[in-house]
Amino acid sequence: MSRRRTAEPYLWLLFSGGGVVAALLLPVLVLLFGVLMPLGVLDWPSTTHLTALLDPLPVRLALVAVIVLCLFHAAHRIRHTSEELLGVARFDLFIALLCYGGAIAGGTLAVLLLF
Amino acid sequence: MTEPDAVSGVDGAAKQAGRGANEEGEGTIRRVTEAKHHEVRQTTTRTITLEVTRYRPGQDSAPVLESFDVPLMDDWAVLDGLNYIKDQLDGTLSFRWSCRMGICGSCGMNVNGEPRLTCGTFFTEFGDGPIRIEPLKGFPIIRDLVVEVDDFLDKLRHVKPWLIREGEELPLTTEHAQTPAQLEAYKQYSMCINCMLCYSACPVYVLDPDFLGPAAIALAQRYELDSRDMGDRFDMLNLDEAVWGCTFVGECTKVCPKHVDPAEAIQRYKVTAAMRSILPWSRR
Amino acid sequence: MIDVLIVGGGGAGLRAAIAVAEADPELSVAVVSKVYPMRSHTVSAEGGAAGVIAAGDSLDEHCYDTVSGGDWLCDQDAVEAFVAEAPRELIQLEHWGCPWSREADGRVAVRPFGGMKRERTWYAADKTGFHLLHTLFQTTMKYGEIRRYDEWYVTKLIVDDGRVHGVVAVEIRTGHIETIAARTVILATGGCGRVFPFTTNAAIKTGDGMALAYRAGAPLKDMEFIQYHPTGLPFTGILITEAARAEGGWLINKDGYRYLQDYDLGKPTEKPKLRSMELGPRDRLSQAFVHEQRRGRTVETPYGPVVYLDLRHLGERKIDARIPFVRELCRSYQNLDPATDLIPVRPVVHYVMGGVHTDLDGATPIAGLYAAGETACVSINGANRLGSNSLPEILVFGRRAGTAAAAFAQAHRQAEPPAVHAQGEDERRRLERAREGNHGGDRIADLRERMQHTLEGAAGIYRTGAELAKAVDTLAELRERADGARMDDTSATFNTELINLQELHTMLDVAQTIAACALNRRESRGAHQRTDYEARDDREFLAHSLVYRAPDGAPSVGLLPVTITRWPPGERVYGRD
Amino acid sequence: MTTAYRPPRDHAWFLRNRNYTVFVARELTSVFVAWAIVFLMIVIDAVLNGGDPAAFAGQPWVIALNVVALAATTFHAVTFLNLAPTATVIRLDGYRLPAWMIQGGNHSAWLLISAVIAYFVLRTP
Ligand SMILES: Cc1cc2nc3c(=O)[nH]c(=O)nc-3n(C[C@H](O)[C@H](O)[C@H](O)COP(=O)(O)OP(=O)(O)OC[C@H]3O[C@@H](n4cnc5c(N)ncnc54)[C@H](O)[C@@H]3O)c2cc1C
Ligand code: SF4
Ligand code: F3S
Ligand code: FES
Repeated sequence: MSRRRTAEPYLWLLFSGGGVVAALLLPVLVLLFGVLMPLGVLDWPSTTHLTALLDPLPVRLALVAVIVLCLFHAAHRIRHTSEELLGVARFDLFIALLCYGGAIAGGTLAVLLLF
Repeated sequence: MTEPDAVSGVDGAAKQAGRGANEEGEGTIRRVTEAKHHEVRQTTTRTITLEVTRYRPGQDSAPVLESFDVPLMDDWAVLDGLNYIKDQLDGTLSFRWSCRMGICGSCGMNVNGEPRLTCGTFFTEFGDGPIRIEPLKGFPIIRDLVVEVDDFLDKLRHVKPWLIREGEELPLTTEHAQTPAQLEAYKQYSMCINCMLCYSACPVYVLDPDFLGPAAIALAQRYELDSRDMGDRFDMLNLDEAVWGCTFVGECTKVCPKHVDPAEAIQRYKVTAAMRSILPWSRR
Repeated sequence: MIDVLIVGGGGAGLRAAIAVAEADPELSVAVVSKVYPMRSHTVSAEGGAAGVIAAGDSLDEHCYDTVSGGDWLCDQDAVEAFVAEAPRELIQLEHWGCPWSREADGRVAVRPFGGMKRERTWYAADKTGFHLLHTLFQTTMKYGEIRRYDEWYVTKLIVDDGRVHGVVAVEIRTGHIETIAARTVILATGGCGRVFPFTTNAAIKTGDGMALAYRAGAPLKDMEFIQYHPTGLPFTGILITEAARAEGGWLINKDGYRYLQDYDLGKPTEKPKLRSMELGPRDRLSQAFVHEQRRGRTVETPYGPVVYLDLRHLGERKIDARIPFVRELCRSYQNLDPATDLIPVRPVVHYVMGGVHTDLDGATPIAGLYAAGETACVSINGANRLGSNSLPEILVFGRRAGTAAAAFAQAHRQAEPPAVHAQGEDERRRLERAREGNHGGDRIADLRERMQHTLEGAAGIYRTGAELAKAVDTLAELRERADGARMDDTSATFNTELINLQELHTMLDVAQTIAACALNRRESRGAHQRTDYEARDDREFLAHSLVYRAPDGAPSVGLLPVTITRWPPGERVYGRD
Repeated sequence: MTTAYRPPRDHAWFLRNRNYTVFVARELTSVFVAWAIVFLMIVIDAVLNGGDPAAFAGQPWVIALNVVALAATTFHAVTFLNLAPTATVIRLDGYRLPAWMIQGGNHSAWLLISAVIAYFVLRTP
């Protein structure tokens, strides 16, 4: 076990931040937009209302942050869990690239979408 | 002074323990007879089956299970059962034990699939049995119930588990001051008996023996959090196979017989290490 | 060739190892232990370690408590050296990181203990020995030069021409038998409580070091003094530490009566009073139990008569803060909670005051051979050890033995004589023969049990000449039968049956010396109570028993005067001011 | 020594014990976290680029998936917020803040934030 630089602390911070954000925000959003509105329990808000909600710059910036963090959270966990479940730790580099790459791609997409 | 009336001659404390304990109504006589006795030793010949792993290098190519019937005594621990086998049925069974009071850490085995101290795991937990006793998972098996320990000890040593000091030492007439709160800050992590149950329970360790593992990291924290320690174990803890290898399964803490809470020790060091990484000037 | 070879990885052995490493890093030092060092029995010591530190305490008072506690059989020069160095050793341990319990202002806290006139017992909650041993073990890891032979079992000392040259040991894991040549050997193998059936001692406490020295021609000293601790859990024999009484626990009989007041140990008080009642010395408390039993005031259980230890009035908070391990042990092993239930207890064999005869530096009469810790008898414990004197003893005399052995190794740099190999080969053949197996004969466990009950019957709390004489004969017979004991395990790998057989032999040697010394001492003193000689006899027996192994293998007992410096023999007074 | 027996890898370790299974379930919530983000991005895209979010979200398979995602993200929230005190030791006056207080705080924050979001989304201007 020699001394080695590791990216883990940074990845872990993103993972933890994402975990908190996901915990605090996702259940209510999925509940509203994914379940209650499509099932007709609640009415869809008008497009103008939704567009107005998304209009302020801070909201867009925050949304990008939320998306990036949550994706990193997911990427980090998927990477570790797949390695533990499938015993494929020897392909770590490849798996890591795939997972975090996906998260970065998602983030880029979010920026393109919102700006 | 054998007569009960001698009791009334003594002062308050004795009265409380003696006949004069009036707040209890009928006093201590009643309290004493209420004391719990272990139930009368069983005289019946009820037995329980222990299925024990045998592995004899040179003889077995892989471990096999062997069954033994031992007396089912209410106050026997699994270890008592193993000793019964060793003493009365088969002298060739090998396992480690010593203190039989949960403090030396040598008798850890897998009991019905769970890592346990066999001296502190009682028959009563298992009804009529059978009880399956296997060596601790995750370690190479030397023989029967005996597993390899050396790698674990190397890991402990690796984290420099001693007080690191700089500068002049105090003379041997003065102790370092340490308040009860400062003691409390690391005390829990100093309770580890090195029984290795947590390693056996940790899937990360079982999959990857290079993982530094729960007890060693808890031990590092025991010194890191000690107000007298001036060392810095960042370089040996901030590694993929040290704290970052842990995915917080949390099983280590669940099986720890001494409530060391290694899972907590590790997560706390993750915070420390992450802070140190983004704020390099934030030493301890 | 190893300069200092230490047999035993308990407190005494590890302290000695560090002393050697610090004395001269050039010396090669090795620790051989039949269990991994942190499994050694020091780990289970609970209550604490005595050392004068508190304001108002004095070295002289600690000396006096020790000497009177030992019924004047202690060598007072040894006691003085011990008492003077104990605080330094405990502070040294603090410097190494031991988590001693503290006062609010950060100083080390002390608690009262049995037979001590002042509060002077340092503690780490009620896991003192555990923390002490782990601190020492972890500190030894700092010294790369300390080589360890973990799970090696020493079977023989190699002695030639009055000088030690090494040991023969089995690597338990592989069965490999090796002769380890060494310039000096320190025996730190701990006590021998397992020669009795009911003991607080761990399975490894089989008196190996005593037997090794005894077979090699060194004398054992004061072997008849066996300490019964008054509060063991029935069935398991697990110890409930004296700290439970020091914190205010009471001993009560079946009528709920604090019976110690009937035995000249003072009057009951609400708060614990030093050197009084429950804080009297262990020998007196255990003897009081026997009298209670004879008067029919104990409670019968399937595991023999018991009295109760009552901690309920201390309350949950104090129990958790000061003696949490007691609660943990009661819950697991007795299925009760001391905060609400009475704890059944009975006297249990706990400690052997005797051991390998040494001087103040741990040196035995065999050149280059040292002993320290419970296996040695320096002697500071006399006829009865005071609780919490043993942990500082293993530190003080562990260090002294380490330093002395280092000096001896530096001064005697000779090569090994040819006898080393011849003796090593003989021993290897003996062990290999044993490992070939033997399907006839008695079971090891049966012989062990017979030995234990013989000793308990004859050399228990009260003894008589007639029973002891019979025991001497029975033990001799058992020793012969042990030579033909049944041995099923012929494997080389981790053969614990082979080890058990060796331990049976060492225990039998030790048991014989206990019975022989007890038979020879026709008086009552401390832990040795003869109903046929009820009084202490300073005219004849203010002397140590010294027992050698005669050529025919039988023990031969002589006497050695006690060293008195400043405290002439007096009456042991407890509970009277 | 080579005689020691090294057991082969256990491929189904996570089924051996309930706690392991719960752990794996907890980790797999991350897949649904990712899905929830993808879903929300599709909704946002529809809102901003003139599509109909209801059309996509209304498909039966999307609803089904979202019901599972709701359960998974809720499970994630409960476990994540419960585990937080392990890593954060807060000391007041030398005494450690008990875990349930931190957990209680976390869960209250969760409820509060959820309520605020729901309010802004559903409020009719
Ligand atoms: C339950 C209990 C509680 C106690 N509480 C207290 C207390 O509160 N205060 C106090 O002062 N004292 C207490 N004592 C006494 C004290 O703990 C012991 O006397 C002391 O720890 C003995 O230490 P040691 O180093 O001599 O031996 P041990 O710690 O017993 O170590 C012996 C070592 O020798 C090794 N060994 C033995 N035989 C061989 C062999 N043949 N080959 C190789 N290695 C061998 C063993 O592996 C072990 O490492 C207590 C004792 C008991 C049993
Ligand atoms: S942390 Fe707990 S389970 Fe792990 S070795 Fe230490 S005492 Fe045993
Ligand atoms: S079980 Fe293993 S993964 Fe971490 S929390 Fe414990 S070390
Ligand atoms: S025998 Fe010591 S912990 Fe079980």
